[in-house]
Amino acid sequence: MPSKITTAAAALAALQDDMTIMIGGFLCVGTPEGLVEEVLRKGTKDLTVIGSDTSFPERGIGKLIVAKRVKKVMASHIGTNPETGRQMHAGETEVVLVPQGTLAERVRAAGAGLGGVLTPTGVGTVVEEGKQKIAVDGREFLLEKPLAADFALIKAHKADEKGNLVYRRAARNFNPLMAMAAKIVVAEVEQIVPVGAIDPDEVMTPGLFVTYVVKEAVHEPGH
Amino acid sequence: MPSKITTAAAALAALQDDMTIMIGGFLCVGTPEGLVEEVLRKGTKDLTVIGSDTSFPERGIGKLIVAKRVKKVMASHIGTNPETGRQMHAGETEVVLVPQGTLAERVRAAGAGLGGVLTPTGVGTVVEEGKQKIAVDGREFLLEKPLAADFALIKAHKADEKGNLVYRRAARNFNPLMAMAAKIVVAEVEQIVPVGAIDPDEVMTPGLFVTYVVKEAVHEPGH
Amino acid sequence: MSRDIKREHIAKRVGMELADGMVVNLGIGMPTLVANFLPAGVDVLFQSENGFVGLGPAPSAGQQDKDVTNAGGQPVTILPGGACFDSAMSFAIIRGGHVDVTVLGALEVDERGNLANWMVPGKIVPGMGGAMDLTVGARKVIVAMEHTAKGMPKILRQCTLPLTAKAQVDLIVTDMAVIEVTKEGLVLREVAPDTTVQAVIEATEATLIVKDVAVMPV
Amino acid sequence: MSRDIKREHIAKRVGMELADGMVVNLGIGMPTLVANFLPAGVDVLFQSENGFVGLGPAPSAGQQDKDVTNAGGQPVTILPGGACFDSAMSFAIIRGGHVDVTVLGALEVDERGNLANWMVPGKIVPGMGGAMDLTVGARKVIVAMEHTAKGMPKILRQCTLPLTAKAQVDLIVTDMAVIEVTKEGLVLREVAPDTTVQAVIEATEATLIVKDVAVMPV
Repeated sequence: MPSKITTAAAALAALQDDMTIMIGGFLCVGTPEGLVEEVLRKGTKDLTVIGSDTSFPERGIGKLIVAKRVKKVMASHIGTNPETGRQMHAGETEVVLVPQGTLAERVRAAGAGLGGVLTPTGVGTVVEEGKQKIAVDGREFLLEKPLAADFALIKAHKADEKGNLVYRRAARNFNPLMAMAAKIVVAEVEQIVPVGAIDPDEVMTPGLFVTYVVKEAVHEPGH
Repeated sequence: MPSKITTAAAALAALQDDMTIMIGGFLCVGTPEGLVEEVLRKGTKDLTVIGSDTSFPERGIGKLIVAKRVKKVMASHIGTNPETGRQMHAGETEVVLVPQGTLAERVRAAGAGLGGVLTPTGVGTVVEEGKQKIAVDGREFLLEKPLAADFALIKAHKADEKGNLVYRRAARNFNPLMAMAAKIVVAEVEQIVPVGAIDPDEVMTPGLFVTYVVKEAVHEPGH
Repeated sequence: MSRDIKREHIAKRVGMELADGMVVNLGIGMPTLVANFLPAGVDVLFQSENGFVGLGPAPSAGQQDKDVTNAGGQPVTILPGGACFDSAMSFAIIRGGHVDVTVLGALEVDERGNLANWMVPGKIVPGMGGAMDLTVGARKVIVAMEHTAKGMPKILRQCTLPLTAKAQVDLIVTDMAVIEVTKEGLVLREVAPDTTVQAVIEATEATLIVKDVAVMPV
Repeated sequence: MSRDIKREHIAKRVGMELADGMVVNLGIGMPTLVANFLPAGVDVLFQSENGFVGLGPAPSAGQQDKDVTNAGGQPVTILPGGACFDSAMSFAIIRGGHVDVTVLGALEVDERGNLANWMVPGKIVPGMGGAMDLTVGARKVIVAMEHTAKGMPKILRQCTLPLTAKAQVDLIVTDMAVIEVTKEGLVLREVAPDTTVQAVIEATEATLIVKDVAVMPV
């Protein structure tokens, strides 16, 4: 099997305007900053971005928002990036707010081949607008549909050459879910180890989900 | 917090006739044999048992079937235990066959507070009988409901005193899912280590799910 | 009474609702203070919805770990016995009823236990984050907030802002009172030592059922 | 031709459908043999639905690991680069379309790609195990079986036994032929060197579309 290790530019070569991309991380903890930089460098625009939040103006998804590359964003929280709110209110960017647990299940459902999940979250709130309500054993649930993407840009602590991934601490968050739900999955990692160096029980995302592995750039002092 | 470590007898003290129990394992790999022995010893009967399969006549769930303790069994496979098939055909035991992936999602749904999941598995087969069919974006799915239990009897490789669990190899299977879906969760483990000896990233089932931890009995030669 | 002391009193009173061994999720802001006021002998497991249990105090200077923050993005620690997981597991824990208590702030709460705490249309729309799941999923939902905002009641007959969740709040703890949400309506359980039942009623738009009111221990 | 050689021919022909880097799940029984007949230079990742990828050959005597078995319960090994997971993840991989090819046995298969391989009412009811998920979820479903059972056709106009899945089979590989399931019906692609198109048609209840038939390479 050919190695999955490549550069950010090569990994994102097929990324085009108008695509849907998922970006891992929670307030930029566990976000692949190098891949986001490459999207910026490429000039890709009119993206639909799916993520936990829109981070801060100068980090992660936040940078794509500020650079006006995002047509639509689906996230559970935009409060830490005032520019997202400004663009939303000005009608420049479409913002779809999704409860965080629902977002996780919708991404997972796409990866797991489910047609959707029934959640009690959001019943009786604006979140239910436009959604099918289904009663199961006397309780009401919202039918939440799968969310898939063209690309998932994720961050892991460690990878082997087959793309097996290990995350660290709270940097795991949405990364393993997004790894299941996109056509092309690019993992930016802090360390690359030989095949066999990660015990099968230690693997958090099996390499079969991962298309490309990119080593995180180490920023030299002064850069 | 009081320690979760106890004996099989104490952990199963609240188990009563007619209860629903989940038992981990796949063809008895990852099955808590000591806990099954304790159910046999107690004499509990008319159980509803949920598991991947009914194992072999002399192992795991198979022993409960042979001892006629099971009123109803929900499993994906009963072929390795001829006694299950015999009792089913004789009308002695109710057998509900569930596709394995659906079984996993139904148990997970109960643990995750979902009202159900939509799966394509079983559409157009006898599995769809009595179930709601829901079309999402033009494709048909079955609405599969959550499966919960009074007790989950699971097996892990390693536990700490807070009940954090680590599984080994293919012995993981249904155990982490069942750990989420029962009122009382009893884990039989091969090793007990001090709190802090399991790295937070290594934990596969957080201790919050686990009610009791029971050390696997070491069978002396000749026993 | 200074605002800081008010907030401390609220946090202390919420702390009394926690029992040994409970799994607890504290919302961002004032609810976070509750961690500093656990009764003696009460050891709880704090869940952080960004992906772990065993949330510990802030690290000392220079000891921050870039991968260990709370759901507000602040550096924290993970205590021995903690466990990390992905967002699906984090919210399975929350939605599945495995969190015993969640403590959340509120913009408004009403007689039926409705909660509004995630947006003010046209003004601030930060998003619901994990609040909708927490409110629906946790076994007990405690609202911890100042009783009024700029002198206006926050405990209303009916919420006017978009809801976070319908009929999920169990207990309201403010600087003035402790109020239980029951099927019959809001029951005034305790009043702070520096105020009166009458003052609480006046500062509350919702109807309060008043009977056997105790003094709020602070 | 002995039964063993027939089975070997089938497995070898199925192996030719596999390409480097594919994720493959082999059903219990004859499909397992496919692992022994991978074309040179083709490295595939075998998935075992009981919870891992990187399924390797049986261990040598005394090297068995009680926790490492295949979905049939036989001792196997996990190759370097393998990964273990729970049943929800295992079937997320399967149902989610992350398995490129599954190879399954069949009792019956029909003109519309329907498959029956999990029960004979009143006789054997082993259960569907993971077969329903595999058939629905894998990108390509290959049925590997002997062309007939006790001289009776297994490739029918319409399955008579309870279905495993509806219209999911892509390719049928038998000791006599390779048949592709298309929207137009079953297309006879290859015939084994020791038989004829006419013999295959006679051993098949379903209608076969015959055009440009090649010799099955075995």
